Amino acid sequence: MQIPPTAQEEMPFAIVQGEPVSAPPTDLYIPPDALEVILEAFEGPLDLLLYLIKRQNLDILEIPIAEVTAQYVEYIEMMRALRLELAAEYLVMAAMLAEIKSRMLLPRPVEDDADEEDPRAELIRRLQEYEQFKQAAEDIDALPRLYRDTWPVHAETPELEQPRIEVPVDLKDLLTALKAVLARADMFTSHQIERETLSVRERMSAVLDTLRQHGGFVEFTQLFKPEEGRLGVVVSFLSILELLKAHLIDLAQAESFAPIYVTAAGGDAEASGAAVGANG
Amino acid sequence: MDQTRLMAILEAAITAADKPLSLDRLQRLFEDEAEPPARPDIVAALNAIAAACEAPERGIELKQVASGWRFQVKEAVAPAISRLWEEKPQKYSRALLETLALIAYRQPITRGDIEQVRGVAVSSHIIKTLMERDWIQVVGHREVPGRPALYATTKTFLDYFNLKSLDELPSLKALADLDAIHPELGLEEEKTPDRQDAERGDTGDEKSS
Amino acid sequence: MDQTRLMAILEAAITAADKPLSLDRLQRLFEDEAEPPARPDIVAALNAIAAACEAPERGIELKQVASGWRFQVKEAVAPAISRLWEEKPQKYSRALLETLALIAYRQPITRGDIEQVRGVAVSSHIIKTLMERDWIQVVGHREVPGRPALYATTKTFLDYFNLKSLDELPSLKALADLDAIHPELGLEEEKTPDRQDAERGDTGDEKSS
Repeated sequence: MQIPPTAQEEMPFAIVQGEPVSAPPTDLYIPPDALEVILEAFEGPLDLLLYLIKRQNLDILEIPIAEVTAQYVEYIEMMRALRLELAAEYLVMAAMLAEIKSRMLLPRPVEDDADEEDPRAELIRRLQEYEQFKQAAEDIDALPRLYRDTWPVHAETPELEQPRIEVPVDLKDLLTALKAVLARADMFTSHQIERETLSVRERMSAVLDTLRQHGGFVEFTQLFKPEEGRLGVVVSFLSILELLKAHLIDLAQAESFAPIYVTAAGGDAEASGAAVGANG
Repeated sequence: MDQTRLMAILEAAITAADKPLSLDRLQRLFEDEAEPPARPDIVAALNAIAAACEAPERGIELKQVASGWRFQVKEAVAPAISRLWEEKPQKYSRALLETLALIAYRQPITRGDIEQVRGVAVSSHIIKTLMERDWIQVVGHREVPGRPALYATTKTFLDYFNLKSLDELPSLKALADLDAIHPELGLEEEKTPDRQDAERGDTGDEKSS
Repeated sequence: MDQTRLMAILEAAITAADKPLSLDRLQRLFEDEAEPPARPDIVAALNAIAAACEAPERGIELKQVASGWRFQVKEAVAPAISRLWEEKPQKYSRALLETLALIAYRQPITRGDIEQVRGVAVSSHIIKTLMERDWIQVVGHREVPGRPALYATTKTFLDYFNLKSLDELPSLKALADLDAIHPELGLEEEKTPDRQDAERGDTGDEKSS
């Protein structure tokens, strides 16, 4: 598509068979090929009108309505003769021009002068406004633009340890969550939880953790810390019993009075179980 | 923190980020510092970096656009490196550019308003393209029958066209004063440029200091 | 072409490209020049750029990697800008908190146990998050088909919640009384999300102080 002239006639507005056409012949004979090119280049009736006016080096403010109308209509007629797709707006503009022309011919009563607008006024206003934005579009197109006139730049970052996102959690949130989930499930009743003191649960985890750290194999007595006192020992013992009951650990003893070993249940303890030689 | 290190961190952050970084965002980089730099320190460091880029052996410049600061290729060097990319930069049709211009200068604006000025229908394709590029957005609806969408430009649009704010758009060509030349025309209607100025005054809130 | 302009073009090309640029590729940038720079000139210019980046106020460096030259953030500055990619802490989902609560109160517990109580599947993401946070750990496996992991809370968990031991976790009875004691806390489950939103809003910004 050819870009129509931006300001005056200097630029060719069409290339016809390789020849630049800088202005249509004044007799309005335009080769059909050229006309098609021209029409494709117009953005609408205002654009075409603007072109017709500029072509004659005229100011928008001094539109010779009769002449411009005649030219405009000729273009339209040719377009129709060539059966070019013609937007309805072009016909509306033709009608508007014809109306302005007829109003211009009517004598204006002197006393009404103040109220009666020049019939061209509305057209001039629209042409000016259109011209303004036609120019603005060109200005925007001329702005330095990304990926045409400039590019954003980028540098790589060495592998970084991503800082862990520490989401704050309040203990109340935790309780609320627990309350909610318990409300949905009656698997846990509160008396059960209260009977199972948390310290036993905690110690169960601790025993399993100790086992894990020792390769799933630890001597029974190592799980007790005398410095914790009687209560501590009881809690540890209860937790070991609980774990046994849940089949989470096994106890092993090679012979009577030999040391008792605690092993993680199943696979983890296979090697250690073999070392002990027997399974209790 | 001394300016030397501040400059190094800012340069690294802005080049490593994949979007322009706002001053707020930059300031947040230093939240955990014992002595975080004050905003004016950051601005001073940015200016120092920008000044250093002006040296002729530098090929990039530090630029403030609508959504923040970014490094970009200097225009003087752009032609020399454009062959890095196989594809030619996209050309936009006049219809698209005129539609975009009307939205940029007259926002918020309906499709009907645009059609009135351009004198032709605005194709849905153009609006779709502009939306997909994230250059325009719907900011509301005019409360008239049909509730047509009101379009406005986005920060992405400003970023893309190297602008800090709508203020930086080229000024509209002044309309000839019809009354002065042809008083008999009686064109007392309000003048477009004034209205533009007033409207754009609202949006141009990100002036650089 | 003088070295000054050569440096500018090289800097622009390497920063604007999305991949490292090889010397061949860089040389091809100058194919159309009347006097294209020789390969040693390009290498010299690259070295000059690399040397300029060594200044302490620069945050990026020119680096030669296998496939060519690229700019990258200096190691010394990288930790300072790592926050760029840090997402704002999202609040934990109710599913995560419920999972954590069940692990705390019923440890050691398998994922299946948790799912049975909660009535829905526990996503791997939740377990992963809790493990990464070092609040839970695997303390063993239950000897049933599949050998599911047994989860328990950690010391880190106790520390975070200011507990000396799990004993100090409020009993479920206290939990039941929570509403009675603090009705204003609005601990009814329906209201939970709102409350968390409000709290998170505050905590998210507290870091800066």
